[in-house]
Amino acid sequence: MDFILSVPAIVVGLFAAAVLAYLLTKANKILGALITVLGSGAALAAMLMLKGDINSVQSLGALGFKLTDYGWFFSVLMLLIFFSVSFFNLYWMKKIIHPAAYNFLYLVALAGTVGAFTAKDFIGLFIFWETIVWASMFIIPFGKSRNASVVYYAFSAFGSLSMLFGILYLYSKTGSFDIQYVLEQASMNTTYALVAFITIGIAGLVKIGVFPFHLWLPKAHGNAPDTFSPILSGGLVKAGGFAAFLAVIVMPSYKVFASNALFLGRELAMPVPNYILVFLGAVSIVVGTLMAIKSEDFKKLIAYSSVANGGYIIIGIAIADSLSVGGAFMHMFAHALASAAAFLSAAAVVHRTGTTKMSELGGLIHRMPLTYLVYLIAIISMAGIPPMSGFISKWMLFQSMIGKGMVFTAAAAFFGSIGSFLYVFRPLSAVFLGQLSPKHESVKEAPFLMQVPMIGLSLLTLLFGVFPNIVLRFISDILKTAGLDGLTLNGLVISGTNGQLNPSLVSLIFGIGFFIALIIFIIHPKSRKVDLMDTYTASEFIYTPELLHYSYAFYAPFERLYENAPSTEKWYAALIKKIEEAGQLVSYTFFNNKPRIIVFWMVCAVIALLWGGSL
Amino acid sequence: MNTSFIILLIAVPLGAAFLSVLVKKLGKYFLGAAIGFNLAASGILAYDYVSPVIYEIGGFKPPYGISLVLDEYSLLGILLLNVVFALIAIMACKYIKKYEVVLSVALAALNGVILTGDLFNLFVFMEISAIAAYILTTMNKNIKYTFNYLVLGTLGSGLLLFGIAVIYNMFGSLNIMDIQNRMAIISYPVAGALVLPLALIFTGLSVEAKLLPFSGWARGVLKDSNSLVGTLIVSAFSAAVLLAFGRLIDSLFVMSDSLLIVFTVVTVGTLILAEIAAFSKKNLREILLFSSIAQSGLVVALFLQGLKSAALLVLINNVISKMILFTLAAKIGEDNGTDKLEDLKGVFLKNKVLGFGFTAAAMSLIGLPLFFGFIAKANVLVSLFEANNIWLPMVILIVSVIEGAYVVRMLTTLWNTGEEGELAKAEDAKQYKLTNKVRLTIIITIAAIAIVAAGILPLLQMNDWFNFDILSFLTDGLGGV
Amino acid sequence: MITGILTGFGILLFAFVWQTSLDGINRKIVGRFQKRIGPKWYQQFRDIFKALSKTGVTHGWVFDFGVMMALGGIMATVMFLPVVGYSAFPGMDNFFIFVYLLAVGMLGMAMSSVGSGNPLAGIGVMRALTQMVGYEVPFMIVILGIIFGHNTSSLSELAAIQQASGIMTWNLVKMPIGTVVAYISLLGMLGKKPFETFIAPAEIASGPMVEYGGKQLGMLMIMHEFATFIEVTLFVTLFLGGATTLFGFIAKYFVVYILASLISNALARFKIDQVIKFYYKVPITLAIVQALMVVFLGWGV
Amino acid sequence: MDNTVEKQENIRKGWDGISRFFRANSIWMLMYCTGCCAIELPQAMTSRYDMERLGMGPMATPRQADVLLITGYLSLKTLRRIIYAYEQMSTPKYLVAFGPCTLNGGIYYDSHAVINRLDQYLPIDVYIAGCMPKPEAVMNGFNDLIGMIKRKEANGWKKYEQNKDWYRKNQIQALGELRIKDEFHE
Repeated sequence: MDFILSVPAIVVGLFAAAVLAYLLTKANKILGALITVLGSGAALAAMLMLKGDINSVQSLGALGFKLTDYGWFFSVLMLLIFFSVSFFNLYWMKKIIHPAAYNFLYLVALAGTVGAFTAKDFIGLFIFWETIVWASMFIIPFGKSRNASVVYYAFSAFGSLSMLFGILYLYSKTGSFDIQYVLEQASMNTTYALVAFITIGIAGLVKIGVFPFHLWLPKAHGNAPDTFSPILSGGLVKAGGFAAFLAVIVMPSYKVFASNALFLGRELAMPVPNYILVFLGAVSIVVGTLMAIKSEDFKKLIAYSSVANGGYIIIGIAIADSLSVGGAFMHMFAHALASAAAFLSAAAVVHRTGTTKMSELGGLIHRMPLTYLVYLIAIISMAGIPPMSGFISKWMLFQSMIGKGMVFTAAAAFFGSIGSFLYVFRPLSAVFLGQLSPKHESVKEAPFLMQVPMIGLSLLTLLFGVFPNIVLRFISDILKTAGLDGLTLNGLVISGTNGQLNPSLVSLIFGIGFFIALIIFIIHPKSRKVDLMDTYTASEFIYTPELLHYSYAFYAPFERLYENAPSTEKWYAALIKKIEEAGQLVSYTFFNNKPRIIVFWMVCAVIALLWGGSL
Repeated sequence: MNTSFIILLIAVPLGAAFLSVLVKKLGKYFLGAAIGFNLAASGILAYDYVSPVIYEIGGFKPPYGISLVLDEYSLLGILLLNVVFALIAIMACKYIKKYEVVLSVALAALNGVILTGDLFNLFVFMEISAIAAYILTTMNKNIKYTFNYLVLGTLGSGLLLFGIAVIYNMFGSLNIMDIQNRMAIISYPVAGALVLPLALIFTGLSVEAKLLPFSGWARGVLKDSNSLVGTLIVSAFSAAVLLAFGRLIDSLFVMSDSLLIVFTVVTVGTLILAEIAAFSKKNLREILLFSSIAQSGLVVALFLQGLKSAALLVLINNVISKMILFTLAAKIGEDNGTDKLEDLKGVFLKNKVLGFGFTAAAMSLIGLPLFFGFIAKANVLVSLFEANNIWLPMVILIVSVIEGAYVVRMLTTLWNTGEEGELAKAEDAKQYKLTNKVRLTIIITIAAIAIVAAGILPLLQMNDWFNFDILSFLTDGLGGV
Repeated sequence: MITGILTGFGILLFAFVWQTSLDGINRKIVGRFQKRIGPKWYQQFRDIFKALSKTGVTHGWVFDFGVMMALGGIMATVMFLPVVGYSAFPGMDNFFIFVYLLAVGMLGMAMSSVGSGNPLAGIGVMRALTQMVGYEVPFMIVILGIIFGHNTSSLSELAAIQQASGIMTWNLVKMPIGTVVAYISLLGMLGKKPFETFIAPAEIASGPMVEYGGKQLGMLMIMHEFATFIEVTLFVTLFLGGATTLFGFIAKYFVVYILASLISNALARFKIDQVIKFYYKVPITLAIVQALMVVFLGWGV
Repeated sequence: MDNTVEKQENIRKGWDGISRFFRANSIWMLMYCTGCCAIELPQAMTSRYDMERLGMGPMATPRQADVLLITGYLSLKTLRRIIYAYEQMSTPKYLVAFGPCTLNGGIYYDSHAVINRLDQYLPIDVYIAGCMPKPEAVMNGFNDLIGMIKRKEANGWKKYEQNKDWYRKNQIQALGELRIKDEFHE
C-alpha cells in the first residue's frame, strides 16, 4: 500500500490544500476558492479510487486510520457534498468577510470529516470530530448571526464532550482506543455498553439535531453563510448518523440490551434504550415539521426540515433491523443530496436577490427556471415522493415500522411525512411561484458554474430514485459486515417485510402517464398566454404584484392551532438567562469590592473548612 | 552542574532591585539584565539537570538552614515563570517605567516561591511577591481596589503564617522534607491533627491563588488593569502561587477524607461558579479574569486529587494562553478606551496576526484538538478516569461547555462585524487603535505557534500522548539533550 | 411488461368511463334528492370534453407543466390499482405507492395553480395541504393496523385475504372502528362537505381551480375523476374485501361513493382549523385505538 | 399544399361540430348580478325549473365560465368590471343580457351613471325580455342560446375580437382614460 493514495494522504493533503488555499486567497480570491474546488474534487476522486482498499489500516503518527465500508460510504457522501458546494465558493468570495479564512476552514472541515469517518481509534475520531466543530464554528459567524455560532458550539461541545467522556471512560476500563475492540469489549458488559450507548448516542443526537438538541440547526443553518448551510445540513449533520450507527449497530446495542420485557402482553420490538432513541426521533419529526411549517425564512425552513429528517434517520438506526438501518442509510444519502440541493438553490436565490425572507420573494420561476427545477427535485425527494431517492428510504422505513407494529412512532412518521408536503411546498410557492415582485424584474438565472453542482445533485437524486439498488447493494454489504442481514434486492426490485417495490417500474409508469398527459395537452387547442397580473380578482383592478402574492404566514390557520405550545427555544433561552443571573449573583456576592463583606465570607469559609474537616 | 545558579535566580533580581534603587536611571537595564540572567540561568539549569538538587544556603543542613529545592517540579516552574515573565515584560515595557524595582523584587520573590523548600521562607517570599503585586496594582489608578487587595492579601498571609506556626508547633521544623519525614514516624493519626493548620494554609494560599470565596480582590484589581499588571497577576503570579500550592499539597497535605471533600468542594465550586460568572460577563478582561479564577480552581482540585502531571499541564496551558489573551485584551482595552465585547466587533479585521494569536490561545484554553489545551484536557480526563473518578470529569466537561460558549462568543465577536441578523461585512468595521504592535505581534505569534505545535506534534510523535508524565518528560526530553 | 402496461391502460379506461359516468349518475341522484330532474347521466363527459375543446389561458410554462404532471402522476397511480382481480403489475401494488404517487399529482396541481399567480389559488392549496395533514394521518394509522394484521401491504393480497370467507372476513366487520375512521378520511380525500374547505367556490372562488379554463381545466377534471377512482377503490379494496366480479366491484363502489355524496349534500362546510381540530380529536383517537387493538390484542387479524 | 390546408380545414370543421355538441349541452355561467333581474336566477336554477337538466350550472370564476349573465342595469363603475371579466373568459364565450336596462337603459335611461346600450361595449348573444324576466323567459332565453350555439350563430365573441377597436373606443369614451394606477385609485 503506497502512501500516495491512502486515507492519511487524503487527510494530510486536505490540510495542505487548506493552507495553500489560505495563502492563495490572500493573492487572489478566486484562485483560493478554486483550490477548494480542486482540493475537494481530488479528495473525492481519491476516495472513490480507494473503494478496493476497504478495511485497510494505516497510521499517521499516533493516529490510526481504518477505512471501514460505512466510513467509506460516509466519506464519499461528504466529499460529494463538499465538492458540489465548493463551486459556489467562487461566487461568494466577495460576500464573505474573511475569504481566506473561509477557504482554509472549509478544507479543514473537510479534512476533519474524512478523518473522523476513517479513524481507527476513538481518540482520532474525537480529534477530527472537534476539528469539524471548530472549523465550522468560525465559518458560521461570517453569515448573519454571531450568536448562532455560540449556540452551535455549545450544543456541539455538549455532544462531543459527552463522547469524550465515554471514550475515556471506556479507555480506562478496556485500555484501548481502538473503535472495534472497545465496542466489542463494551458489548460484553452492560454498564460499559450503557455508558458507550448514552455518551456516543448523545453525540450523535446532538450532531444530527434530534429533539431536544435540535435548536442549533435552525440557528446555525439558517444564519450560516449561504454556501455553508448546504454543508451543514447536507453534510456535517450526517456525522450524527455515523455516531448513532456506532452506538447502536456496531456495538451493537440491540443485542446487548436485549430483554424479554413485555408490554401489554407483547414482546418489545427492541430494547428500551433503543426505544428512547425512537421516541426522541419521533418527537423531533413532529417538532421539526411543525416548526418548519411556521418558518418565515427560506433557510430556516430547510433547517427545521433537517430536524425532522434527522428524526427518521435516528428512528431507522434505532429500530436496528436490516430494512430500517438500510432505510436510514438510504435516507442519509437521499437527504444529504436533497437538502444540499435545496440549500444551494436557496443560495442561488440569495446570490441574485439578496434575501431569504420568503415574503419578499416570489415568481422567480420566470427568472430562474433552473434553480426552480433543482429545488423542485430536491423537495420531491425530501417529501418522499417517487421517482426521487427520498421515496425509497421512506418506503423502507415505513415497511420496517409497520412490520414492527410501532403505532405511535409510525403516527409521528406519517405526520412528518404528510407535514413535509406543507413545508416543502411553502418556499416553492412563496419564492418561485406566485407573483414576481417588480424589484426582481431584472433578476437573472444563476451563473453557469453554480448551475453545474445543482444539476449534478438533482440528477443524482433522480438516478438513485429510479435505480436505488446501485446504492442499496453497497448499503446491504455494510449491513452484512455490521452483523445484520442484508437487504433483499432482486434486480430492480426491493423487498420489504410486507411488500416489494420496483422504483424503476414506478418511474417508468409515471413517465408513461406523463407522456399520455402530454399528448392530451398537445392535441387540444393552444392556450392564450396572459400576463401574471391578469388573474381573477373578482374583477377588481390591482396593480401591485406584491399584494397579489400570498406568502406571509402561509399556513396561518394551522399555525394558530399550536402557537401556544411549549417551546424548546424559550426553554433554552430561559436556561441561559438563569445561568447568566447565577453568574451575576456570584459576581455580586463574592466580588463586590467591599472588604468587610469579603472578609465575612472568608471567615464563614474558614469556619466551614474547619467544621467540615473535623467531621 | 553549577548549583549556585539556583540561588542566583533569586539573588540576581534582588540585586538588580537594590541597584535600581541606587541608580534610578539605569533601573530599566538592571531589570532587563535580571530577566535575561534568569532566563539564561533557568535554561542552563534545565540543560544540566540530572537529578533533584537541594541547595543549602550558607551550607547549613536542613532542617536548620534555609534550603532551595530544584527538582523536576520546580525546574518546570522556574522555566515557565521566567519565560512568561520575560515575555510579559517585553510586551508591556512601556508601563515598566518607575516600577523597575518592584518588578525585580517580584521576579526574585516568585522564583523564591517556586524554589523554596522551607515553609517560613515560602511565607516570606509569598509576602514579598504580594507586596510587589499591591504596588503594581496602584498602576490602575484606583486605590480603593488596591486597598481591598491589600486587606485581603494581608488577612490571607496572616492565616498562612498562623497555619505555618501551628505546623511548627507540631513538628518542630519548617523544612518541608523534614516535616514529611517527621510525619512518617509520628504516633498519633496525622490527618486528624492537621485539620487546623491545613485549613489555615489552604485559606491563606487560596487568597493569592484566587479561589472562591477568598478572591474578592481579583475583579476590582484586574478588570481595569493594564497589560503589564493584569497579565502578570493572571499568569506569572498565579503560576507561582499555584505551583507552591501544588508542592504543599503534594508533600504536606495529609488529609482526612472529610477535609479532602471540603477542599474539593471549595475548588470545584470555584471552577463552576467562576465559569458561570465569566459566562455572564460582557467585558473582555472581566471574562478572562473569571476564567483565570476557574482554572485556578481546576488546578488546585487536580493537585488535591494527586494528579500532579495533569495539573501541571492545565497550569501551563492556562498560563501561556492567559498571557496572550490578557495582554491582548488589556491592550485593546487601553487603546480603545473600552473592552466591552459589543464595542469591539471586528477588531481583529485589521490586526489579523494578533487575532490568530488570540484565537489560538483561546482555543487552547477551551481545549480544542490540534491545540495544546486538548493535550492537557485529555491528560486530565485520562488520569482522572484511571483514578476511578467519574464525577470530576463530568463536572469538568459540563463546565467546559459553558467555558466554550463564552470563549466562542468572544472570538466570533472580535473577528466579525455586523449586528445580529445582518451579514458580517468588512466595510462595517470601526477604526480600532492598537499601538506598539511589533513586539506584541512577534511574541504572540511565537507563543501561538508554540501552542499549536505543542498541540499537533504529540499527536504525531507520541503514542501515549494522552497519558504522559510531564515531569519525567522534562528530564528525559530536556535533560537528556 | 408490455401486457402489464396494456392492462394498466385497460384499468385506466375503465376507471375513466366508470367514474365519469358515476359522477353524472351522482349528479342525477343529488338532483332527485333536491326534487329536481337533474342532468343526463353522461353530463360529466360533456363537461369534460367541452372544457378540453375551449381555448383557455396559460400563465407560463409551470402552469401547463404542473397540469401534465398532475394528470400523469394520477394516471400512473391508477395503472397500479388492482381492479376485480386484474392488476397491471402483480405484487407491485404496494399501498405506499398509492399514497405517494398520488402526491405527485397533487404536487403538480398545487404547483400549477400557484404558478398562475392568483392568491386565491395559494390559499386553496394551503387549505388542501392542511386538510391533507388532517385526514392522511388517521387513515394511515388505520392502514398500519391492516398491514400489520395481514402482514402484507399489497392491495390485491389484502383483498384476497378478505375474500376468504365472505362478509365476515371483511375489514369492515373485523375492524369497524377503523372503517369508520377511514370513511371519514375518505370524505376529506374526496373533498366532500364538510371537508370541502379547499374548494369553497363562494369563498375563495374554487381555490386551486380559480385560474383554469379550457384544456387545463378539462385535464384537471379528468384528474379529479381518476383521483376519486383511486380513493374509492382503495377504500373498497381495503375495507369491503375488494371484489371478484365486476358487478360486485361496481356495487360496492356505487354505495361508497353515493353515500359520501349524500352525506356531503346534507352538511355544511367546516373552517379549515375546524377540520384539523376535528380530525385530530375524534378520528385520530379512534384510529390509534383501532391500531392498538390490532397490534397488541390481535383483534381483527 | 392546398390539399393539406383543405384537409386541416375539414378536420377543424369536424372537430368544431363535435365541440359544438358538447358546448351546447354544457354551459357554465358566470352570474354578474348587477341589477334586480338576478332575483329570477335562483328559481331557474332550483327544483322548479332545474337549469341543470340543460347541463347548465353556476361557476366561480370567468376562466371556467362559458356564459356571462348580465342581470340588469349597468353603472359605469360596474361596466369596467364587466369588461374585465368578459375579457378574462376562455373562448368560445357568450353573453346573455337580462331586461330592458341592458337594451336601452330601461327606467334608468336618463341616469348619468348608468349606460343605456350595452351592445355598444360588449357583444351580446341573447337578450331576455321582461322587467324583470320571469323564470320561464329566462329558461327560454337559455334554450335560445343553446340553439344558437348548435347553429353556430352565437358568435358574439368573434365579433368582439374582430371589432375590438370599435368596442374599445366606445368603452374608453364611456369610462374615460385611467390616470392613477394603484390599488386605491383606478
